[in-house]
Amino acid sequence: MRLTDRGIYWVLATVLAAAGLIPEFRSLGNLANVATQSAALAVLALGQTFVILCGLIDLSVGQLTGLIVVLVCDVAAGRDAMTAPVLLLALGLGAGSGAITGLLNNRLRIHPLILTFGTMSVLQGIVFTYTDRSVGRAPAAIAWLADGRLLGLPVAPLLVLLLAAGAHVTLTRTRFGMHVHAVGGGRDNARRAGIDTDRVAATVFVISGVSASIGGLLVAGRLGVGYPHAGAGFELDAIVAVVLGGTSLTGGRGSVAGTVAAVLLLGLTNNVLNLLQISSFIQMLVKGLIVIGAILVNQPGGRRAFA
Amino acid sequence: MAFLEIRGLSKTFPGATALDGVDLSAEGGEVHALVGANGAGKSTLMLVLAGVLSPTAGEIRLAGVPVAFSTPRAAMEAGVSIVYQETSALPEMTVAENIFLGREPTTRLGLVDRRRLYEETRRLLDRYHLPLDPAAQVGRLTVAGQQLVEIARALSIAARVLILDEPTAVLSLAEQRNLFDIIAGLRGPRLLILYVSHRLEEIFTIADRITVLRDGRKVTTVATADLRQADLVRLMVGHEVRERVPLPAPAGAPPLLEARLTGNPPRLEVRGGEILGFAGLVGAGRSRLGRSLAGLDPIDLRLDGRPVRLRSPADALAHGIVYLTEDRKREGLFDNLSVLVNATAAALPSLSRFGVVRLAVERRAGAAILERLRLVARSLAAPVRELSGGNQQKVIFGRALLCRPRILVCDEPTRGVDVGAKDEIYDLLLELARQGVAIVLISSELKEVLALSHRVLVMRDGAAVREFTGGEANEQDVLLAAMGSLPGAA
Amino acid sequence: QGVEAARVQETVATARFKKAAPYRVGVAAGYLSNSWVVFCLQHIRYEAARHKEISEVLVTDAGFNPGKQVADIEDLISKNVNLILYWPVDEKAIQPALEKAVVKGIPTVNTGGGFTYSPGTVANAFIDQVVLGDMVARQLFKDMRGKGKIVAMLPIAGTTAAVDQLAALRTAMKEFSQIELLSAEYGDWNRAKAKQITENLLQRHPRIDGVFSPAGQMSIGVAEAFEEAGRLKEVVMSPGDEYNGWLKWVAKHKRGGAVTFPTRVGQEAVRLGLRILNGEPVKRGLAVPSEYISPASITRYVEPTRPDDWWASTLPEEWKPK
Amino acid sequence: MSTEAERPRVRPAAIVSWLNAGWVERSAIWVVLVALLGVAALCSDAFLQPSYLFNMVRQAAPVGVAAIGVTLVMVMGGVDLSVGAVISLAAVVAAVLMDGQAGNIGYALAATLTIGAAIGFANGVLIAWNRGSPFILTLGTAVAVYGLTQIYSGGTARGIVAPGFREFFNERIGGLVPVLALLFLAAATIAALVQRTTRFGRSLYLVGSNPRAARLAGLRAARLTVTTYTLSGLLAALGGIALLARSGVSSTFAGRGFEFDALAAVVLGGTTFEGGRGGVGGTVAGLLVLFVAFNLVNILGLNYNVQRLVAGVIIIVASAAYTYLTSRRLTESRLWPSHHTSEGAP
Ligand SMILES: Nc1ncnc2c1ncn2[C@@H]1O[C@H](COP(=O)(O)OP(=O)(O)OP(=O)(O)O)[C@@H](O)[C@H]1O
Ligand SMILES: Nc1ncnc2c1ncn2[C@@H]1O[C@H](COP(=O)(O)OP(=O)(O)OP(=O)(O)O)[C@@H](O)[C@H]1O
Ligand SMILES: [Mg+2]
Ligand SMILES: [Mg+2]
Repeated sequence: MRLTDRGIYWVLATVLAAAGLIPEFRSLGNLANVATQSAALAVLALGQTFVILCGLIDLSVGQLTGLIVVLVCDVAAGRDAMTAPVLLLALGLGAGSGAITGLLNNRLRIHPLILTFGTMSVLQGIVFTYTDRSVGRAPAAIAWLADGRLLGLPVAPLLVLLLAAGAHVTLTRTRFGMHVHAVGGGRDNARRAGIDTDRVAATVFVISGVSASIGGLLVAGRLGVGYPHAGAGFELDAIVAVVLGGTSLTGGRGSVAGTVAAVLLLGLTNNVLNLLQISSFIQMLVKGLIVIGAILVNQPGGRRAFA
Repeated sequence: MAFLEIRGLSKTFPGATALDGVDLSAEGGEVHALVGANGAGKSTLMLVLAGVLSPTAGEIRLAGVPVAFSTPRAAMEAGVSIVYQETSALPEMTVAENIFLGREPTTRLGLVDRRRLYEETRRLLDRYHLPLDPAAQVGRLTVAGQQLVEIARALSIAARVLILDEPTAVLSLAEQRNLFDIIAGLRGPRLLILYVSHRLEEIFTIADRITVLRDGRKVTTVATADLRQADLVRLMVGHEVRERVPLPAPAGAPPLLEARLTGNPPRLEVRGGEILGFAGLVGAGRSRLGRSLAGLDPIDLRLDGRPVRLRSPADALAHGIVYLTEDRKREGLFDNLSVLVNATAAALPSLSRFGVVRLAVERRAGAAILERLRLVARSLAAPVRELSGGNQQKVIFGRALLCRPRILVCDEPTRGVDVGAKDEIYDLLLELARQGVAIVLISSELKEVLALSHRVLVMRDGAAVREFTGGEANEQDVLLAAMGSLPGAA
Repeated sequence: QGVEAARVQETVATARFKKAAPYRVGVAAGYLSNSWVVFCLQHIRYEAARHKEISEVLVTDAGFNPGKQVADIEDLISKNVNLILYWPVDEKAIQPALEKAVVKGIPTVNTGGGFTYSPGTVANAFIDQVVLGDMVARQLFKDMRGKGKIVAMLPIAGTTAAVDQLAALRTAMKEFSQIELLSAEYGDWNRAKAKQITENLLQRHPRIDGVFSPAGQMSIGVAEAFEEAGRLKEVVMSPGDEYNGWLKWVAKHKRGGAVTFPTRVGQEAVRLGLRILNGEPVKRGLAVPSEYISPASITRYVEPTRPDDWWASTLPEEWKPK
Repeated sequence: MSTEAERPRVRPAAIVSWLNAGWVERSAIWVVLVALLGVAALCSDAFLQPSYLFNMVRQAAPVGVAAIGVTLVMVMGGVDLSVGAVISLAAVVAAVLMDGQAGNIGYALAATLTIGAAIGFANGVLIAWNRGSPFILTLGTAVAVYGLTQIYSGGTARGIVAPGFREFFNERIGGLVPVLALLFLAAATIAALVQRTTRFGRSLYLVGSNPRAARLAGLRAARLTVTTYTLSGLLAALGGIALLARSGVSSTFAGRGFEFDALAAVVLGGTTFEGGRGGVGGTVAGLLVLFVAFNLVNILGLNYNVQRLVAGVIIIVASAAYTYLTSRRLTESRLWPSHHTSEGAP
């Protein structure tokens, strides 16, 4: 890890320190809020970390999240008995959608940006064909997952920690993780080294799909209803978090910890700007400047677009 | 039945036939060399064997069994391992990770066993005396270092066939020798080594038999013992190569270029019309010196006796200093752009007027220089990545010439170039010198340095250790100086 | 007609929200990047300034993201506001967060274009979109003399506005058997998009007699497309709202008119909130009525020297957006 | 004693390249466009009417003009996601400066273009002297510029378009070709020429293809980066003016999402994130593919939701067809997605 790769932690620490000066910020409840609010984005960003590390990109996760939110709430309709079925439904749908994207990626050989731009549009069409307004209700267990507490600690951040740890171990300690890095670092060379690059790519898209499932469950639990626009824009926020976290958009270099730190940074920024009562227009400017500042400090890669 | 039996193998690319019905048979236990001019089809043949390319037609049998590798992995599993001509290591990963990529040792939990990974790498590197740090990031190694990683990787695969595609082109003497030792040690009845090189001395040293390819067809297979080098050259390029005439040194004109050096001599001086050769082992610092002359690193420099500061290669070019890189893949080629655009990339200012490129002038200039270098390409508009390695080298050499240099710094100018074209490049260098260009020649082919240079400067560990003038340089002394054991050397 | 009268008329017990001044008022905006909302917010600020018991107005902007609006409401609660005014991105989605506020004794007032009946919403200061849609539809049908083929241009699919307006149109059509709805399109409150969609509608349908478009901003785009196709004469434009660009169009063409979507609803919301904080009993819904402005009387509303993206309002000059 | 092997075997004529080096690849996206138009014409005869087709070009003009700049940036190996925000800002600023007075038009347009160029310049400077990811950096610029727009305008799109301004741009020459459409096509043609024949254009490809090699070849990448991003900002501002001309003052977010339409068009047109390939011609075709797709599903009268779905499928199929046409270049057996191998490059 190079020094510049740690930029995000410095930025995060600075913002945290500055935030500490605001009295309301220091309450534990507020901190738990920030962590809970950021959970869904964090999960999506974890999935996107795999995809981007592999040198790919997945724009479809936002709408996939939306689809899952709508389906989970509508199918469950608030009934607790439906918890297990909708969990399976969500995970199955996410994995299935990811598998299809992976398959199309390997077969059609379209740039993943265009491919997932297309699947994003298709998924959006499906969501809105299904419903154009909020439907159903999330079962209590899923609401608990998103908003509840376990032994006094908020559940969603715990889940994120668990998933992040899993993702970290997978990426750094398993053969699959190394292959993800390798394929991202140069797919022709990885293939020459005997790696089945197609399989790695497909798996990575499945992981991204599953992360959309979990993210969708968290959003469903938090909103309580199946809001069809629920996932809009998540894909971009996730990509921003991943890249701010030091993962190179060309693939091959990056880390889970950086992604998590970047998600926290984004969540904190929102929270702090709100607490400071800054007008939302100025907030927008400040957020833009923070993103610019963070990427300048962090510098995850070369001078390329996708770096 | 032969150990490896290839029959009627053909490979066509859109617009080019790289292999055209090649037959080849080789035995276990032999080192079988493959030679031929640039673009003859050697690499293509090796890539087919390694499962990277699928053949258009033909059959391959290994130990009598027909094989058709659809992926490199399949070839690896069948015991075919390869060192590619162009390095294929992953720059973001460490040496150890690269060597065992796809075959990482795991613990019982299914996690990668990092300790074993590094231990095994260490053991492998020690066994073959490869000077690499298992934990180093490959992207930070020199080309030579990367090549050693490739070699280590190929060696770590218990192979039935070991393919080496110009392994020595980027290595310098010590590594070359080490590699030959390794090859000698590996020889055994169950291993076939296929060896591609343009360095004929090497081939005569290690190969048992030689197959000559020309234009994608096999010319012949002969036993090394039955052949003289000159015959081989004739077989390859269809004519004989002249001996170089040593040059008269230019009379005591003032130096065109001076630079401060560490060590002895403390200064580098080159006169117009002079060729200054650099010799040294890998990592001796010759390339770094060349790069600073190109404006990539700061250096104390005088041009025509006046101090100048170069802040960028653009500055250097403006002063007439042209640098030909040794790392053609990473900082030489514009992979996806056409041959012509690659050749004229550095000469655009002189080829354009009011910011508009004069396309016809550009095409004429590019075509002229590339023809002179005997470029083999299906068209000037073909992407340069389609060219064989040697032809790519000719393109970037052509690029340097098109800049009309006053001072030409060539780092490994003939890397991967066939004997015929080498000949041409030597002629061109001599001609430039005759026209008054000052030439700095960095090369790991000692013969080349000795044959062309007026003076030879030997470097070791980043410092100059000795300068030989005129006829005083010979292979033995230069080598000893480079390795630091010649009495009188600093 | 309109939303169920019984619920609107229901009396809210406000004793538990009673509090002594000064008050901090929180505004949880679902979005601010829209000129109607900007005017509505100015009305809120203006009204707040007229009450010295209001010490502060805190505004958050969710930027169309319901998740962020939930977070914003939580932030407002943790800042100890005494009253929350809001307009939702999605009303169902923020109910749990609003309920948290209500449980903590913070009254919540829905402000804008829809009535919400739910434990998280203490009261509503609202414009009835169903009534508005109905008014627009009937005026259109009247101008069309009760028959012909129409297209509908609606805002973002799935929003309350789009859903209620379409429902009102369909209901009204039941009484007009000779009106035929050719197509309902969603122009996202976007003038350029409405224009592009209409360009295609014009290709698809050789004859369009009327356009149902309650949002003036989109009506302009629609009308332009008709005009460029040389088919403006054949069509009857429905009333839009008091969007200044549309008012200018009406003034110029002397047709269409407007059914208002009053921005002063923001002011009413503040007053309503103060009554709750005083413990006065209030109705669950305070409807701010829409009015029809005929093309003839449009000149009293249109402000020709103001931008298109502007609203005819009762705001004093110094409180109008700068 | 000259033998066959000795003769150099370069064929210097460019004609050979036309026959040989993949004109199919180069024009693949146009082939796809024509095919799609054919299908569209079967579905609705609107696609056979010149006036409708030119209307479509006019619709595409605001995004299209900006996409030209994005193409140049991406050929150089960068990317510019701030164009949507610049379009929005430009539309607002131009209208405010016009203030309903025809006499202000010239000054308003000049000032708007200057502001666009200044934002591009800032992007360029930040990217040239840092190694931050342009993707994120320009996204950050976009957010900041939206913030500026909001602060400047207070949330309502202030400003009044001058009389004559919109009329001029929407005037149909010969009763057929709108000035706006013509301007877009002219801008694209000029950009295509610049890219093909100038040193600047050539430098974009060289730096995009291999920045390290370009540096060694004496190119000044930092300067080029600044110039190109500035140009992109300028063209985005021009796109904003085009948008204002097309639809009048509408909102402070009028250009929101345009950056992704532009990006999709550019990538569909064969310019990649890796840089060094593609070009403006492909972008125009890619953009038209997108607009034909959206208009087709719309004109078919499909339900809005189904429109999204079908548009997505069309994008994937068009792109797959395009990749199929160009994939003859693929040499390693069954590699990965080729990420487009077309050689729009010189
Ligand atoms: N991907 C490709 N597309 C088109 N033509 C190709 C491609 N790869 C190789 N060729 C052509 O095939 C021929 C053989 O190339 P190959 O690389 O096998 O030569 P080589 O004998 O290894 O030469 P060198 O000594 O220069 O390495 C060359 O003419 C080359 O231009
Ligand atoms: N194989 C290697 N492994 C690790 N570091 C190396 C290696 N080769 C070179 N270096 C580093 O690069 C520095 C300069 O090497 P440089 O490339 O200038 O030497 P060179 O004499 O040109 O060798 P080469 O023959 O490889 O071009 C050395 O001081 C050394 O630190
Ligand atoms: Mg070769
Ligand atoms: Mg060297």
